[in-house]
Amino acid sequence: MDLAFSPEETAFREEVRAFIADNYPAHLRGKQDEGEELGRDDMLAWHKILAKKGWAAPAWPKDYGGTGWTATQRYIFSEESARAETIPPLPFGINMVGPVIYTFGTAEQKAKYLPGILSGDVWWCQGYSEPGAGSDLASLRTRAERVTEDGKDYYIVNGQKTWTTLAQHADWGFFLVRTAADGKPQEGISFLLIDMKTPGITVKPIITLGGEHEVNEVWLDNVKVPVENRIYEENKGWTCAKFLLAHERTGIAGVARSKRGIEKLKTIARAEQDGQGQPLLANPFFRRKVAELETDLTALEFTELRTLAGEASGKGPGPESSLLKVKGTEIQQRITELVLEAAGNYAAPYFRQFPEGSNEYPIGPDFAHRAAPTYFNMRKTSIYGGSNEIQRNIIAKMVLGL
Amino acid sequence: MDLAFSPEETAFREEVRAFIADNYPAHLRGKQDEGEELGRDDMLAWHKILAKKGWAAPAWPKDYGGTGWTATQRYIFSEESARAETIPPLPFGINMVGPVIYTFGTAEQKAKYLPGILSGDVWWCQGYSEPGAGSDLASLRTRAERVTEDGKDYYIVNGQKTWTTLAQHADWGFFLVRTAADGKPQEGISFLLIDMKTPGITVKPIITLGGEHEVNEVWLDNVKVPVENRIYEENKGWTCAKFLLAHERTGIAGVARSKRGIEKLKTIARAEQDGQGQPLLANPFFRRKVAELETDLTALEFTELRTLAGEASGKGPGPESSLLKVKGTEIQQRITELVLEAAGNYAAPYFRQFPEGSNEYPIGPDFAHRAAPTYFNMRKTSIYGGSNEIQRNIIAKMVLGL
Amino acid sequence: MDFNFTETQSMLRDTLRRYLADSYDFDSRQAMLKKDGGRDPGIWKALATEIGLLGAALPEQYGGFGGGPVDSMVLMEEFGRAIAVEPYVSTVVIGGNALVAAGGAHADALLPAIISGEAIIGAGFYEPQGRYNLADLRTTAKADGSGWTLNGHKSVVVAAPYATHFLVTARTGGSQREGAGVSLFLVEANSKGIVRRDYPTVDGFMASELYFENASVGPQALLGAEGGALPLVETLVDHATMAVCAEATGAMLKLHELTLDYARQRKQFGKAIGDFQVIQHRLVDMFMEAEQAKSMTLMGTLRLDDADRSKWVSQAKAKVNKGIRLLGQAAIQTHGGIGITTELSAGHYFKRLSIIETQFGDFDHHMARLEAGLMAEAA
Amino acid sequence: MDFNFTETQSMLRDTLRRYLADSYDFDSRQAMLKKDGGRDPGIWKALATEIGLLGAALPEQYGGFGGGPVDSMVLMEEFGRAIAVEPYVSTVVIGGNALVAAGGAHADALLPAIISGEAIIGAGFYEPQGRYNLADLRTTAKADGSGWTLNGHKSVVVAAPYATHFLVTARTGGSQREGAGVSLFLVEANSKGIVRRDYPTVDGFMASELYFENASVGPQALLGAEGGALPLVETLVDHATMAVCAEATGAMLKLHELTLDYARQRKQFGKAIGDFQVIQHRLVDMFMEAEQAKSMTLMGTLRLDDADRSKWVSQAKAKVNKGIRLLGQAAIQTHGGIGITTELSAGHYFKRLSIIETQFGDFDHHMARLEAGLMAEAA
Repeated sequence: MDLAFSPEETAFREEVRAFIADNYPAHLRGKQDEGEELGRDDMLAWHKILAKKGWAAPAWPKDYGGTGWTATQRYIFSEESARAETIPPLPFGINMVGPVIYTFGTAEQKAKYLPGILSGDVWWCQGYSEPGAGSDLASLRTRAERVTEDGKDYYIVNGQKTWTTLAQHADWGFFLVRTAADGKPQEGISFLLIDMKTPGITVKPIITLGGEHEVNEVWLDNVKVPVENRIYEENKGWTCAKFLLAHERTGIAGVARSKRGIEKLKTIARAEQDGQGQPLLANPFFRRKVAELETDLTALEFTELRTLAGEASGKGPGPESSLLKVKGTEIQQRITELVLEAAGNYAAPYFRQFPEGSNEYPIGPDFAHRAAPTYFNMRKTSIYGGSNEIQRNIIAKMVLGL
Repeated sequence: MDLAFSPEETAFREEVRAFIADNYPAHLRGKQDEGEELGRDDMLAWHKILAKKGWAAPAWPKDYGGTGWTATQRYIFSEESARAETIPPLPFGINMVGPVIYTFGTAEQKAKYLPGILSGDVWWCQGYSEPGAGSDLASLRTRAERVTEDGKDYYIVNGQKTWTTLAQHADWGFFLVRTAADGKPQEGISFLLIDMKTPGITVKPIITLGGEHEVNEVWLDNVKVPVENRIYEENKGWTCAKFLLAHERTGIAGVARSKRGIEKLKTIARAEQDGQGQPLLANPFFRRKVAELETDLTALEFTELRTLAGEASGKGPGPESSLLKVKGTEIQQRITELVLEAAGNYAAPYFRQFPEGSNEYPIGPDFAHRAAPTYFNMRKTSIYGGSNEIQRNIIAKMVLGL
Repeated sequence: MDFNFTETQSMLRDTLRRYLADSYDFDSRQAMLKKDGGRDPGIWKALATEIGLLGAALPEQYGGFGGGPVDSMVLMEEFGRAIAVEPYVSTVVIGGNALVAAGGAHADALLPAIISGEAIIGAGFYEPQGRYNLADLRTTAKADGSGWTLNGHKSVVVAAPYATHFLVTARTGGSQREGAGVSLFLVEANSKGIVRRDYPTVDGFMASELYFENASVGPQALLGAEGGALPLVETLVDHATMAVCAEATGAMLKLHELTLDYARQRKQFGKAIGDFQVIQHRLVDMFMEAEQAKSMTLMGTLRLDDADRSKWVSQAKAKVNKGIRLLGQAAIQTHGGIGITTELSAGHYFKRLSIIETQFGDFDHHMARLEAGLMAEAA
Repeated sequence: MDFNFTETQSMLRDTLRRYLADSYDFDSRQAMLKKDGGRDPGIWKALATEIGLLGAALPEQYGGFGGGPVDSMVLMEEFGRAIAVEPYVSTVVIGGNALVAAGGAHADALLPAIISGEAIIGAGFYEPQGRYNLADLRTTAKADGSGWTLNGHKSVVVAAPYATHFLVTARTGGSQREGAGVSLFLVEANSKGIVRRDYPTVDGFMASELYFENASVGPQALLGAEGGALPLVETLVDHATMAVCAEATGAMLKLHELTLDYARQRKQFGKAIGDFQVIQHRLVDMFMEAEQAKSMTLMGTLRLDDADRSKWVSQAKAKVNKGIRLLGQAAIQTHGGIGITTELSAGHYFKRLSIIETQFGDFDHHMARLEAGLMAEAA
């Protein structure tokens, strides 16, 4: 047992750190520091740079454009990226649909879709949730009927998806649809890739509590999808869905980003006064909350490291990853609570996004105008990706055998 | 709305305070202060004095020997009793079987049993729980078969009861037994009064984690009970049981006793050092725990007062009393946690009871040798009287309609 | 002891509840917030005249009903149930009580105007550097011969964009955070030298940053004794604290009802989510927090005249704040994704409750305040 | 980074687990505690000779296997699973490490005796007035020409009733709570002037109050530099802290298993209580605490040689303590009444875990220690 990095690992860390320092776009850094809203190109810029370097998909197999890194190298890369607050590649391509395609797709499908995912040229979105089916994903009702037109096979898709993150920018989407109505709800589901420009698709914004347009409803009205866009067998899409959910949970602990979040919280708490003549971070009670949060994060970090070590020794990402999701999201939410507390009276002012060219500035200290919206918005983390109640059900059933 | 006591109420408080000061037995006070084990007579002494004064059963109707006090007077009496740390009358007679007898009993039964309960001459115990039936009380299996001998009707009772508090001292017990096996489990239960000297009854001690002998198993082997010892109708004992449980919950908030408990905790925390040169109560974190506990107790107290006001205006003790049970026991347990923390290293030494005439003295500060046993023992409060999970089920069903 | 409401109080509750149910339902409220100025001034006017309840808690000599904090508690609980964005706390609770305490010409002129809905007051007691410390003031007032010249910055003054008057603290002596030297001023909103930056708040109110830039006000602007206003300001804020506790109670009770309804209707895995035991127990925990908030609100309100008032008010706000955190988050979690959108009212209750947590002091502030008393006992 | 156990470590774990399963099952343990002296000395002897594991974490030059804290962690987790009452922490972790640090004649003589099971050490670092502060000492040692004279009172010295030696701190200078002036002494248990009051502890160990009444010890009793022992004592206690964290991890994992088994078997309302969702989620929360305790134990143990060791050790103990509270109470609650009796082993795990909470510092102590570092960052 040894926590220390080997000389090779230390060298790798230096390489990553230098690459980020030399290549991270200055205009992006500026916008992030100012808390400005990021556009489509902003969100893709770093992904594209990483892709050129061959680092866009650390966890993918080398054959498909992955890095071939060890678990420790991936850990180092994620730590350094968080430390420098780089904008990570969007998860929908790299972490979600990509692994499904290289695991379950045909040779043609791999050749067609993987390059665009890797390069960041194609923006993907996820069509899983439905208004009636939240945590009970398998009860989805969007249906796909098979037709033949001009000798070619299609699915005609009708239904409604919701909580579709950033669908307003998406080129393609991966959808779970019902292709058979008999049997258990998990049977009869298929996994379709759909071009978002196909006629019949309407994307409608959902505005969340902080005023953000981040999620959408996606309406599908007689959308015609070629059968070859289906991944894996018809009616076996649940296999892909489960695989994807387990993959999604792995990264969801968010240790490195939460570390960075706590650093920022501490910076805030050093600057803000507690009203008794000392910085908030010197106030015993606020300090204790920060210290407890750091402690919880250490526990999460080492639980993740133990999980990764288990995976390295051959175990796949198992139901234990549900623990990482639950504790990881609790910590992410707790950070936003403490930032909200730090804002004090300045939690209240509502500041709409910086208009282009406006001289308006937010009310109160710089961080404060994002405190409440972020606190509200981050309540989502214990709901999405399988709510934390569902994660506990999974552990009860799969780990504890109840 | 007014929190202030009226002149009459203030006078009553003075009367109660003076009566306790003048009449509480000095030898009892001495034993309590020293933390000595109390014997059977000790536990009854104050009850008997109260009985002579006519104050043994504040909540009983005046016709049966109650006081006729208003809710505020009862509140004052309970506050003053807690303040002076008097040993309350045992609950089994006054709070439990007594109300069942005057509510459901025949005139003969009332005449036979109530005087002994009021005077404190008869020690009662409760035969409810069974090894197989914890919170699921209705699944009890102790059976009573009806026989006729010499022209007289009897029940022959066989089975096992458990968690029977202080049964080692009891003269009489009230038991739930199964008199019919068909139908729902709640049907077919009868409520029997049994003389504990009847042949076939064996009381076996259960030793709890703190080393105490407080609870027992009671084995019933062909115990012959005259049919006239049954309260209410045969097979309708569940009605008495539910009535008793609701009554039991009312007093269970224990506000006045917890107030006294917090006072003692504060006395301890003023005397103990925090290791940094100040009393533990001056340590910000310990102090905050005490302050939060006091705050929680205020919330409980005013919730109880609101409930009592509701009862005074005609509503009986409803399922809302489950809230009082849950929060009351949480506070009682929390007090023991903080006393345990205050003991520090001296939580560990195990000190057996003062032997008669011994010169041995406990290890560490006076309070410390009871800290861990009390912490362990008080875990029972969220289990007995309908576990806190059951109380939440009751609120969900009866109050929220789920 | 007596826990009964007076007939007037019961009537007030019923009248206001009926009015708000008619005129302040969720859709009307959301439409109102989108109007110019972020509110419908007609509502306040109606509360004053049609319903006539702005005087409920104020003395009869000024045209009120002669009620007190319990009356305000009753009204605020109803405002909370409707997440109303009306300026009752700053105008009636703070402004009204300040004027009653001051008496004299100010009171004679302004209290009737408050009761009739014509005067609206914004209270500027907090400053950017001071967090929740009412004595941490950099705003100064200097006697200038013809009155006072004020300089400084007051943060997040609710209702300021449409207020007719501001009630603000300023130092006429002493050093930052010193108890002595704090004075209280009542100034007209359109006084020269007062600059406002107006904005909406995340919970639907309108507020301003107030900048005093050599603002000249007359000698009568000083309310109470020069340099000795802190005890009065603390009293006013304690009254306001109990008022927002009552508002929180109403909002918590309503949010609990909304969540209960949702849990009964929303189906997952073939049954209502309210059939899952974990959800049931969570709804029970929410219920217990709402009930305890109600108890603490009653307790603190009834003890506003006690010598150890500050201990009880701080216990109440601390407990209510903790309850808000638990109940609010549980409500959103139970609603799932839809709870985070602006579509259902649940999210808006959550937003208002979360901001109440910060108003007039957060959990840590109030715990520290009541622990000061505990320490005194310890000494 | 490498998270694999060595082959020796895996073997150690298996061997000890097998031995304890055979010789230390619950009934045997309970019978053992009732014996004279409250233990079975043969077990310790067997661990030393038959199993030969007392030297696992000690250097080869003294007859050990050359392992370190990870080896002790592996063993302590197994001791925890069996709630064994063996004196490994004070003898091997504290005593062994102290002697290795001191080197010289003491080490040459005593380390082999520790490994062979003949020497047993009791560590007296705490005093009645000092809570968890290792520098809060009233015990004094005065040079008396022929050695040292000790006076003072050491509290709750575990294993003292049957120890061959005591390792104790005493002031040779400085004032109460001062860092400088703390010295460390290794004295034979039967030295004149040492008075013991022996007693069992609530969790099944034997311990003593140690009173030094003009106890005269030779000059060689001083271990390390006069007046400069505090850093070493802190190191020893940090090692011991991680050892009891490992013990807690083992006990938590086992108590969770016991509770899970009970929940599967115990029926209420016609089904196993493990079928109720609230019980299921509670068992999941217990699982998460046990797993995190294991992670923190690993983390703290691997960082025992780091410069910021104290921060990580305190994080570990604080988190483990919190986990104990949650898991222990949940285990008893799930067991119901039977959990509070001495009949099932669950209650005994709860007792041991609750006392571990207090050993080498409670939650508040460790949080304060790590916050000191956070403050330094803030300055």
